[in-house]
Amino acid sequence: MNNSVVLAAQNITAGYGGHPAINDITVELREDEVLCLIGHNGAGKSTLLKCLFGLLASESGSVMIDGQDTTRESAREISDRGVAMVPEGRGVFPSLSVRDIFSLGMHASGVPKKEQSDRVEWVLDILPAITEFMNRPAGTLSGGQQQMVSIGRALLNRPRILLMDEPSIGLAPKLFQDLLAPIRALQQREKLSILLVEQNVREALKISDRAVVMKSGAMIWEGQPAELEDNERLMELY
Amino acid sequence: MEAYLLNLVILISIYSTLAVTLNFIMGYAGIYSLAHAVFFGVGAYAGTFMAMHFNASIFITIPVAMLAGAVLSLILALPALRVRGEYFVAASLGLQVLAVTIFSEWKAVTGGIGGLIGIPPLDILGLEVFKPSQFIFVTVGVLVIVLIIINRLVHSSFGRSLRAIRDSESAAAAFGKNVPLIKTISVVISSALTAVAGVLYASYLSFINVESFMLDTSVLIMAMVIIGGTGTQAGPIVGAALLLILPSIISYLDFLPQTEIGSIQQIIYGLGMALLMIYRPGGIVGRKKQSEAGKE
Amino acid sequence: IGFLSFGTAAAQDHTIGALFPLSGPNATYGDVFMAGSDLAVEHINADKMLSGPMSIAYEDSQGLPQPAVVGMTKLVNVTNVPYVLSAFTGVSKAISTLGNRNEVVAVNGGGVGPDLAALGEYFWNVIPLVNLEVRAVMPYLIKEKGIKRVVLIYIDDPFGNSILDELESTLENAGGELVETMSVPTTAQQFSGIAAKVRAANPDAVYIASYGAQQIQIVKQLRDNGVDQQLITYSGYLVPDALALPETEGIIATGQGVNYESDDPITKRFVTDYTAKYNSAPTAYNVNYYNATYLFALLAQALEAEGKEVTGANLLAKRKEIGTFDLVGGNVSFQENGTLLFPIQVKTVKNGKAEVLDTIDFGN
Amino acid sequence: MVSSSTDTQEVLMEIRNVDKAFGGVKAVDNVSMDLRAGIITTLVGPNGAGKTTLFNLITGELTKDSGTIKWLGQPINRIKPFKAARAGILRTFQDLRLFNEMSVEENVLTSVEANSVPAPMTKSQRTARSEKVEYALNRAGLFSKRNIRAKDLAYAERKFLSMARVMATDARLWLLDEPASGLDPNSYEKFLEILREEVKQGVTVCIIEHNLDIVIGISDRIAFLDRGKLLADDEPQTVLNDPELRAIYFGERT
Amino acid sequence: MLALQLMITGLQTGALYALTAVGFSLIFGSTRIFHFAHGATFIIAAYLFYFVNVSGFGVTLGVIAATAGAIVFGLLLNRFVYVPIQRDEGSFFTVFVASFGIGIVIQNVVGMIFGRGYVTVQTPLSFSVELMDGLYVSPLAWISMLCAAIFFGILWCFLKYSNLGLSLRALADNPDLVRVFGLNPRFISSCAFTIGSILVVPAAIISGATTGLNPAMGHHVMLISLAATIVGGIGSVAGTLLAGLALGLAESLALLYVDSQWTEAVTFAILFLFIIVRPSGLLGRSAAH
Ligand SMILES: Nc1ncnc2c1ncn2[C@@H]1O[C@H](COP(=O)(O)OP(=O)(O)OP(=O)(O)O)[C@@H](O)[C@H]1O
Ligand SMILES: Nc1ncnc2c1ncn2[C@@H]1O[C@H](COP(=O)(O)OP(=O)(O)OP(=O)(O)O)[C@@H](O)[C@H]1O
Ligand SMILES: [Mg+2]
Ligand SMILES: [Mg+2]
Repeated sequence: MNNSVVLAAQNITAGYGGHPAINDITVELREDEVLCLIGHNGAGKSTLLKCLFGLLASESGSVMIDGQDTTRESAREISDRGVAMVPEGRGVFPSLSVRDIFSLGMHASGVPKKEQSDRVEWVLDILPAITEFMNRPAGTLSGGQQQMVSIGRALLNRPRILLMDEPSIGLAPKLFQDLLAPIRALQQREKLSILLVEQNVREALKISDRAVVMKSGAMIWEGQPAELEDNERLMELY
Repeated sequence: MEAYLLNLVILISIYSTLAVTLNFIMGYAGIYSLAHAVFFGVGAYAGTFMAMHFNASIFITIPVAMLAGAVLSLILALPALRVRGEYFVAASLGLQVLAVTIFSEWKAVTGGIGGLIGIPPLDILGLEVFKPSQFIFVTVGVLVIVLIIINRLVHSSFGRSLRAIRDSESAAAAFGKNVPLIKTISVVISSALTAVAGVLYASYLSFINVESFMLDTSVLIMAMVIIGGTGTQAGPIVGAALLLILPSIISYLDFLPQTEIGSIQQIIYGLGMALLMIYRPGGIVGRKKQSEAGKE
Repeated sequence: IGFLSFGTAAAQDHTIGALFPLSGPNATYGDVFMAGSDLAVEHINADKMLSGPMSIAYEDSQGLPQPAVVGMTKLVNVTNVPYVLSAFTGVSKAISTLGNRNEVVAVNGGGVGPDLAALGEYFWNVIPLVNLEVRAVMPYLIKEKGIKRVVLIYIDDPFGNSILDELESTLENAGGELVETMSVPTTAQQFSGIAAKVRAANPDAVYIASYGAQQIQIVKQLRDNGVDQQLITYSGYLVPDALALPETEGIIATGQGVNYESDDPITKRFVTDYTAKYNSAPTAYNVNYYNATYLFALLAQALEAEGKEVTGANLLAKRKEIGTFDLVGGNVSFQENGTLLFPIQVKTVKNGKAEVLDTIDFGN
Repeated sequence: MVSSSTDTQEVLMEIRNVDKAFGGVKAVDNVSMDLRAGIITTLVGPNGAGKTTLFNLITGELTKDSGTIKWLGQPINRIKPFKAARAGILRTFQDLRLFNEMSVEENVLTSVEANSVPAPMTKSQRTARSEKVEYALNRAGLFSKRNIRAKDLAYAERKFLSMARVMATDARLWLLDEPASGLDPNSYEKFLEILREEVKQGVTVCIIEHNLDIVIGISDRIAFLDRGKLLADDEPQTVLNDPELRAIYFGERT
Repeated sequence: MLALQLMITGLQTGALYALTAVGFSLIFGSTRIFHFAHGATFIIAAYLFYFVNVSGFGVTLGVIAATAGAIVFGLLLNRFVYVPIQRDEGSFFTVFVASFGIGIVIQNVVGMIFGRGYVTVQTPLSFSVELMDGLYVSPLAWISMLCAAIFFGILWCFLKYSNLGLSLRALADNPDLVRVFGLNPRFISSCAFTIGSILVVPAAIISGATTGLNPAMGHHVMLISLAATIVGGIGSVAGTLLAGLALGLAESLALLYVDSQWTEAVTFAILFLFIIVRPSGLLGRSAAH
């Protein structure tokens, strides 16, 4: 399990309007692993993800992708490096149809036109429920349906690194399980590296190779998911 | 000099009244109206009509003007209830343009572009008020009364309801607010108070014509509110004072060529608007700029 | 400042006010008006007509009623002038109430709207109003050119509306017919639709009553859109911009007749000095504001001679008492309503120049 | 269906044969169910089952195509949202819809004042009102933040504020749309505790929830919706152990 | 015949309205920037063309200068005024006031340089030809309609086949999410400003020849654009196009029944009614909240 590091945050401090939300954080995501990031509300998980994806400028520290410094790069450049992100909340454009959202996503990451329909087919295999509402404006979908579309769109890019911020929010339990299984399979098949932020710890840890716990903007624990399986240990960390 | 200052203060207090009433619907209810000058005009014309044809007593002119403003504002309430944001702005703009045409064409009442001349002075219990040194008490007094009324409203549950509606209409309704009723009442109150300013304005200048109630005036009032600080107490007054004093200050700059002074004044005014919005989007009295660090 | 103006007797400064457009789209008119009034001040002070030096306090009206009222308030309350020069119909109407209420004389030398004749005792005109121009030109055209059916395009403001009234009655009296009237808003600039309606009405001539740039646009677009009938207009049209327009050729316009060749010393001195000072020939507007200013000096001189204070009320009384004055253009007298009578010329444009066809004298 | 202990409670709201379609999608399909006093009914079902839509139909946010809803025995078929609120039916939103520019305290205060035009209040009414507000803020752990703008709150606090708005009122029925989603285990423990307390004091709750820990932890009764149809409305154990429903929704774990 | 004549005149005016309005609609629909200074872009383009033309550099150079001027102005404004304001909470009205201010500045600067009166681009093309008895149409009318057709054709293809249309709509929905998708919102909004500014150029140039230019006319242009945008449905290019034509026709045909000072009122009465009766506009998506 000594895979190379594909994505690393080194001593990152970042925040909003002068108040740091994360402080001197160092995290490494290795090739071909699922890293689960957990922590209480407001611990700074989303903030960290935004820094990694170039959506938020860090005050200090650096972000490395494949050993290259990407601290100053924008989301557009980072996405070109094969990184995709499922954002927190509703990751869809309400007035666009699901089909349009997909084609916009593929356009943004430069998927050739002729490959696009194959890709969509492929994602619909993983998330078959989407088929039903491909042509509806995303704004009229239920909360969970929107979440599915958001995940589907990130997968369409066939990223090497996938950042997912609480994908389970609003998803029915079965659906979430049904989703994790193929993602895990995909990850193992395609050497995908995933950084997964989750509150639904139990389900998330099942597919994780490693876990990190954050508290109040700092990393407080790192280790094997199995160690967190017993609730006491977890409660203690929160 | 003293008379000059008096004159300025009178105009400032009249425009402050306008700005304060606009701020009431704009800052608290989120109803951004570009038709405020219409109600200013309705008040002025209605009050003048009463004064010239029936009786100049403010106990007749002001209530009639307020009534006219209130009734007419129901037309404005119509789109306000149905649409929000830019749609409402456009609707109010439509109303403004329509009103200007009617003000220009309904010559029997408004005198059209030529306007109405010989408007009698304010009659307060038989006392004719037209000297600036007396008039100032009336306009400042009205401003204070309007401020008190609006202040009380804003700090009552009504004011909270307004702000709740502004932030989320559906949530406000889910907590028992009758959204259409509250919006209508706020528009009616604002327009009725605006009409009072119209009466004062007309009798102070003793002349009105449609040019005082056009889109430019609506925008000017809105600029006063935004530049001063939307949703703040003092903002509209500060904004009104600033925008009215600015031209006088510029006209003291002797080195500017006479024929270009108007243009230069306008350029400074326009630039000021833009710069202020860039560096102080919350207005002079409002909150400071808080920038969020972000890439791109 | 205050107590100076209360000084009695002996040497006294005289300040009168002026509300001219100094900025905005009509600022060029302001320059024209000032050229006349400034020259008058020079002459008055050189002649020591008054006990002290005379000067003019200019306020910017932008040619609009509202700024004008603000300026007038300042002149009346702060500068304390007894006499104000005014221009433009809207401006003049707007300030007239303040003038009457505060007993300050306002004198118009630029606006030609007929209702300027009815703005009260304290409002005077040293310019013939446009109803005279209509009354002069229509009978002439009907008689000389056989024009009967006329279409009127007029600006929708007091000026335009008064032309409408005047044209209706004049045509009726002179045996013509007003077949259609079309009003245009002050801001309009698209007239191809109007042109279509003119063609549909098929008149003998089109009378155009608007101002400056809009007026020029109307002429151009009528011609562009196939209207080839005779165009008629009034004194406001014949400015250099309009004369330069090829479409202006053949248009008939009226104007205030000033005989610059007159022998009387006042006219001679005015024409000579004006040409020397500004390096161009004077226009009627220069004359009018020279006259308006000069009139003040004449009245104030008379008052001073009697030891009376120069107030608006006294100036008014004096004007009524004297009645007839020697001004540029000859010996002229005021009508009862405070308006001067002048002869009217009918002109046509040939090769970019105005030529006088006839002069109609309404008799002093 | 097996009759169960919760069947004996008084029925507050009676929903009968309610339908709602959006274009071709039948979002709510002939649903009939009762909301019983003093218990927590949990509404579960896959995404897009029609749960939120059902809430919207109850409060009048959407109009139903057919069917009737009775509240305390009276039909409330064409009720407007603000009237539903005044009748004692309050809700939270899946996307919170806080009054973002207002302070925490004002958010709560506004929700207590159900009148449109300010009415004069006696001193005791005033005190009662501020007590309610204070109570709700304390309960939600927001008292110390009462002067902060709602939009400046952290995620969990925003969720609690949306609860506090409901808690401060006298409403008899709370309709809560995924109030605990995204909360960390600590926070949702706290949330459950609040909910249990309030129910003990007599409010009736209908809650939409996807988190199984919460569903199991609080439900007195579970109603199961799928594709607009009510598939079950029963004791938690009965629903949770139904193999068919598990296959649709719960997955392998219960 | 009068009706037919007015219809042609209306179509000519409508085509120009449509071009300007679609430019505004595109910008507003995607960036939510209430670009009131769109009228100023019009003025800049028109006066640049006029200036190059009277200086004797010919039509082609004039068109190039006008286009370049319009684009540069749009982009600069976006970069130095709108972007900084939007970086803060960027309320709709803050932008509006700033934009209005810039509009005033441009109007007066142009006035100081070129004079405040009307100027006209002299061209024989404005002289009407009698097509049939009593029907006069100037070549400029055909040019206007042709320009509109060509520009909309190009725009239509562009939006449809380049994904730019989708990006613009996405930007309108949620600019932050656009970044998550790996697109650059700044670039998209620059595209919107570029295209929107180009669209006013033909209208500006043709207006210079038909109705003449005045620094203050930007205001009117802007009001009409706004009306057409709303009537057509925010963000709907086809809707705005139709609405622009309809407003031009309405304005012209209204002359059959009323005097011309009512024509503007007719336009805005239509606008007002539309907002109350059908707020989403002719072809717009649902807009009421
Ligand atoms: N846009 C913002 N402006 C100001 N403060 C913010 C903003 N977003 C987050 N914060 C603050 O930063 C801190 C960390 O927030 P973050 O969203 O990263 O937490 P999180 O771990 O993702 O929490 P959650 O589990 O609730 O999603 C919190 O205190 C939060 O209030
Ligand atoms: N305004 C609308 N227009 C069209 N379809 C809609 C609309 N609102 C909801 N729907 C559809 O109705 C169905 C039910 O939606 P609803 O929001 O009630 O689901 P839900 O049970 O709350 O799901 P979730 O758990 O994902 O929030 C879904 O298929 C949804 O796409
Ligand atoms: Mg988060
Ligand atoms: Mg839902």
